Amino acid sequence: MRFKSLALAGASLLALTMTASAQVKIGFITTLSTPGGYLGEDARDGFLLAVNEEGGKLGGVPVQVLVEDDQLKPANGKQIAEKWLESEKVKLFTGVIFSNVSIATVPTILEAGGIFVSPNAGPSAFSGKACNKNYYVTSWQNDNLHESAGALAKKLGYKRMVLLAPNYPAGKDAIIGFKRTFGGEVIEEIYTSLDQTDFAAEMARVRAAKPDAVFQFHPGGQGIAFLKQWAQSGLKDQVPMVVASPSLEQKIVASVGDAAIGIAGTSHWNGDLPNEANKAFVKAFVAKYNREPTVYASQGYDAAKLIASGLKTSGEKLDADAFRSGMLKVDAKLVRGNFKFNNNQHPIQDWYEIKAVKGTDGKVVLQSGAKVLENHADAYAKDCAL
Amino acid sequence: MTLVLEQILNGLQFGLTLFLLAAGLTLVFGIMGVINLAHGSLYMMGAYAAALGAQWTGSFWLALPIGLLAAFAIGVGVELLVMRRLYGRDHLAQVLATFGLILFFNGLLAWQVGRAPLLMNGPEQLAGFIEVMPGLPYPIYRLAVMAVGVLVAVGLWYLIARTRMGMLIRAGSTQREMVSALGVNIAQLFTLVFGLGALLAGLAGVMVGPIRSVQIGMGEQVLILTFVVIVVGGVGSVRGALAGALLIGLSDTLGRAFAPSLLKLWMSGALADGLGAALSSVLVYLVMAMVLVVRPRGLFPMEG
Amino acid sequence: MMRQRGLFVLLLLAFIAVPFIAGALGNTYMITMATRVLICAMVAVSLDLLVGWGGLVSFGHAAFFGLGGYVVAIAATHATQGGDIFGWGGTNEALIAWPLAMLVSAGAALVIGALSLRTSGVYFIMITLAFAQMLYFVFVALKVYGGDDGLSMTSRNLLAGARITDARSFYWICLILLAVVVALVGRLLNARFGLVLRGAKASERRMAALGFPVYRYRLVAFVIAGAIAGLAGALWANLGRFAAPDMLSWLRSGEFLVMVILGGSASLLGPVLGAAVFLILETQLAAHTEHWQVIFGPLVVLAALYMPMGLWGYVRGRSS
Amino acid sequence: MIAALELKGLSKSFGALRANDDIDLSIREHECHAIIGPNGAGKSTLIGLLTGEILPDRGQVLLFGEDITHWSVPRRALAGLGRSFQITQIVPGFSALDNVALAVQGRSGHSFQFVADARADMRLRAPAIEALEQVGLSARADVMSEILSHGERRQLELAMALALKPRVLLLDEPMAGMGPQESALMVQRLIALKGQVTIVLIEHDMDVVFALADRVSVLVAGQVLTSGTPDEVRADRRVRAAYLGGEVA
Repeated sequence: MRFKSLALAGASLLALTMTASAQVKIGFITTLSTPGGYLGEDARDGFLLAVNEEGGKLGGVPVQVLVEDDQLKPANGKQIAEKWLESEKVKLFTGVIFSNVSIATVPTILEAGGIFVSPNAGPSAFSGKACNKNYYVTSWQNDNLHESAGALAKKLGYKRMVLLAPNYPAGKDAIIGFKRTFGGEVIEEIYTSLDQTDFAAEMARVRAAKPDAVFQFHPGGQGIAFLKQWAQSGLKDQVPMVVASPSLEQKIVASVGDAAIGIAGTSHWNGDLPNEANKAFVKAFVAKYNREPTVYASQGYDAAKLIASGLKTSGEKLDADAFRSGMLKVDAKLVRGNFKFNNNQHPIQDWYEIKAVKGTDGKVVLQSGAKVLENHADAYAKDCAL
Repeated sequence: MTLVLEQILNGLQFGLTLFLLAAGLTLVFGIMGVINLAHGSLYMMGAYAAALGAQWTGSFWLALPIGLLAAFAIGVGVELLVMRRLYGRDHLAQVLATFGLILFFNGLLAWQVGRAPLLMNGPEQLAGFIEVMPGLPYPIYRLAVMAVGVLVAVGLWYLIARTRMGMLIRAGSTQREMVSALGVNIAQLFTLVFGLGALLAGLAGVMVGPIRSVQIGMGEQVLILTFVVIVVGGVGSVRGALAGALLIGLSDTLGRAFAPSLLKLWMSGALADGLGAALSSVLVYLVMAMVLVVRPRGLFPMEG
Repeated sequence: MMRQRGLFVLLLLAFIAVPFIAGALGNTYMITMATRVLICAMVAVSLDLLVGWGGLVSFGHAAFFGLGGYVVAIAATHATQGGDIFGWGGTNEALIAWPLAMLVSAGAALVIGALSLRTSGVYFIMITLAFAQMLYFVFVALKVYGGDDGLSMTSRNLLAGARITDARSFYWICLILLAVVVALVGRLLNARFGLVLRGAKASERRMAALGFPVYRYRLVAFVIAGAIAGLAGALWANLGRFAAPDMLSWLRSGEFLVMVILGGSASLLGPVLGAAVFLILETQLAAHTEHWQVIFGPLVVLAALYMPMGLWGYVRGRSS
Repeated sequence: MIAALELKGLSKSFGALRANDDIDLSIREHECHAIIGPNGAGKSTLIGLLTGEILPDRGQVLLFGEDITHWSVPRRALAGLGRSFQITQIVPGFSALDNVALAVQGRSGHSFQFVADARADMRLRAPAIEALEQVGLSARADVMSEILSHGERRQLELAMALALKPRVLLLDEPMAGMGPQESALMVQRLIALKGQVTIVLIEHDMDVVFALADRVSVLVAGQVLTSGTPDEVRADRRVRAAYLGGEVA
């Protein structure tokens, strides 16, 4: 008990001495442990790269970025937010990767008068009626990922499809999102369980259903296992597959190798997008971290650039309205190119076709193709009163 | 009909993969009486070592011994540093210590190797299919995994029933004093057995590397299902682990394969898909509960 | 016994001091943190009833904690946003929702306990773990109540119609409930029931030979512990105004076990101490390095190897 | 007269081993009936079958004429079947008195009482003190049970069995690990019990057996070789051959 009070008193004393500086503090709550840790790691590194390039500033304002691991536990995200709001007087938050952490954490921040800029999660809970003028999503509304995949499947002319996703809300949302733009016939919806590592049974079902193509949404490790087993089962050469960005991103491709070749994906960003900002970003990222950036790194970087746009107008004071006017102006060159905020402060942007190809060095890399959707917004914006 | 056979084959294959993991865990419990939550971590370390080895050497066949050796070495290290202080202790201390090990190994890999999943390909020679019966092609690699599972089962049976070491192992679990009076170094024997358990975990990790994701936390994902397997089979019994693994593997796979279509006989398609998924995800736990009601100590309880 | 009581009072005074210290420092986060400690301490005390006093190593205690949290969150959701569950429109009143949370958790503990207690030792550990994991996946998949995303409450429960808005009043409520739980568990352990439970830990055969149907006593203990964990879950959901499947995850169960053992099992107040040290250590480490697990893991191992009596063993050892 | 304890055709096998094979035995009320036999004769299995820790493959156990073959251990205990353990089974952390009070509590039926301090309950304490006096341990009533000497623990073991006020008392090697002096004292105490309670005594020490037993049954290879008075058994040539010759000589 005595230890406890001492530790707490110590922590708060530390906090008091640190609040004396004139920087804007940015609270970067992200997932660094658990299997999802690499998403947070890349988002953080992308974000810090942008801060670094400006010499510790964003939009000309000196910033200090506090980073902490939420362990993919909603309560931890909320706890870190409370701690920083209170003892570090942080007003501007970002970094959260997963929707569940976001849903628990964001209300705490907004109620305390803080600002939240999401570099990844865009849950529908906050994109419609519950939108907020201090809540920005710079990546995508969750459904966009799957809508773009549905649009791609339609564009490729598939008529009868089997859809697979884990049996939890994000999986079901994926299937709903896909169907919204696909328009063809869904022969079967197969739900896998969230702890599943072997998909042989589902693949046999797909084989038996004889679809034109399949759409599957399995993020992270499950997606990797799915792609490996898909290639191994021989279905890869028989049934085309369409996926959204979380199931075909740089790390997944790197860890499945040849099994990814031939799969059709979509994304709002890729390393080979020809704009100048992107070329510079990829080069700088590789130079600094000695690895290729992922889509999460690009999102972290873009989030930083957008925050810079807000800080340019708000300055060190960080007045929420001034910040908002700067944010909505989008006075920044984003690596994904075309971007503006919708009325619900979620993106309106382009989605590209993506595919994995054998690079010149024998490694499998992602290559972007034609636009699948242009100036695509989300379906919830109409419910937002902003 | 082919579909049913294929799904049964899938179930057997999944069951044998589970067996690879369960065998080491149940062996260690049966002989030393310790519950090792970090068994999944040894599986992960084996897979990581093999994946890194494959990147380095460019060959699955070289990566295989690297993974096994690493798992064995880590197992021996863990036994010498931690486990041997836990033999006389209650399960509580064992649970706590091995829980700490899980955190450590996950943290260590994130820190030293990185958080992103690793690439690991199967051997070229085992790519492709064999037509196991007309109209049913099956991936060679999966058949190889099954073969390894069968080999491990036979090998363990031989080791325990027919060799001097097996005799010592059997005696070690019941009559420690007598065996040590015979001049056998029990401490060394236990280190070796724990290493063997770790090696089996590592083998499981290496074998599934090419068909699953080699990533942090991969051990915990399978740990609980492994527990279900050995609880159903009878903790400590290798035979039980095999029976439990096949039962769980088959019921899980067949549930996922056929529950939705069976339900469609009574209800609408979308509802059946949803309910079927929900049902098949809890099916293995229901099987476990049913086995426990009938046989609280599993299908093949350990004697004594 | 006297010493135990003296330490109880000391600990209580320390907890009473927290809001005043926090007030003096102008730091309300400290109160939230301390509330978290109180709630986890409550779970740890209930778990210790099984683990330390009953010799039943349950690795699925988080299931009851999570269930309690969900009961409150689901009831509040229906009360504020309409809809019903099993024909019931929900409530935002703590005096109804919290006992209900205890009741539901107790019911789940009755079913899980009835099956798990047919076994013992390592079987029991694995089976409680497996059942908890099953419930975890049920909530992850439960789309109506948010599934993986969790379920938010628009506000805290009303206590007899009154709002509990500020951190301080909620802290007092948690403190009072924890004190009541500790006192009741303390009484229970020295009542006839508790003596049977403790006797069965030492020798199940002896207790059976004395005419005690041990299974029944253990099941009742399991249900009581489940109910207390349910209450703690209800408080946790109120603290964060949020319930999520991670409340039921096996990692949580593991953390609760660590709290019990770190503090000292079979010591009544040890788990309270364990919860405090665990949470502070974890948050401090995580705040200072992203690789906190590499430090925290070995610390847990060392505690398991070299502190069989837990921290409480040292505290009591020094004061005697 | 109804036998206090009657076994009819009781059999139990473990795999191929017939641990108890068709055992018939009748134990009269208030007698002290010793069961002897060489190691591996099936005495432990028989104790298990009597107490209910092991269920038989065939046969019946009757307690005062009532069929208790399928009763659980606690139910048998409440019906009046008390026992002591070969390896002391006491609760550490509890005083000697606490341990015995627990036995009194067991006798009193259900213990689902959650609040009142059981240690302040004279309904439990008084009979417990009585039982401690009976075995000569009352001076050590407040000592923690794990601190007691081995002999004292054996006394405590007996006190716990007695506190249950059993009609039939199963004593599983009550002298195990005792020195000659302690052993003699224990014999004195058991003699004092004779006539008040039916005693089934499993014992290795032949001096003890012949000092205490009214009748003796000899168990060899899972079967009852013979039953009779100590003198009859002593005189039985088969017993000498199978057992006494080997062990006591």
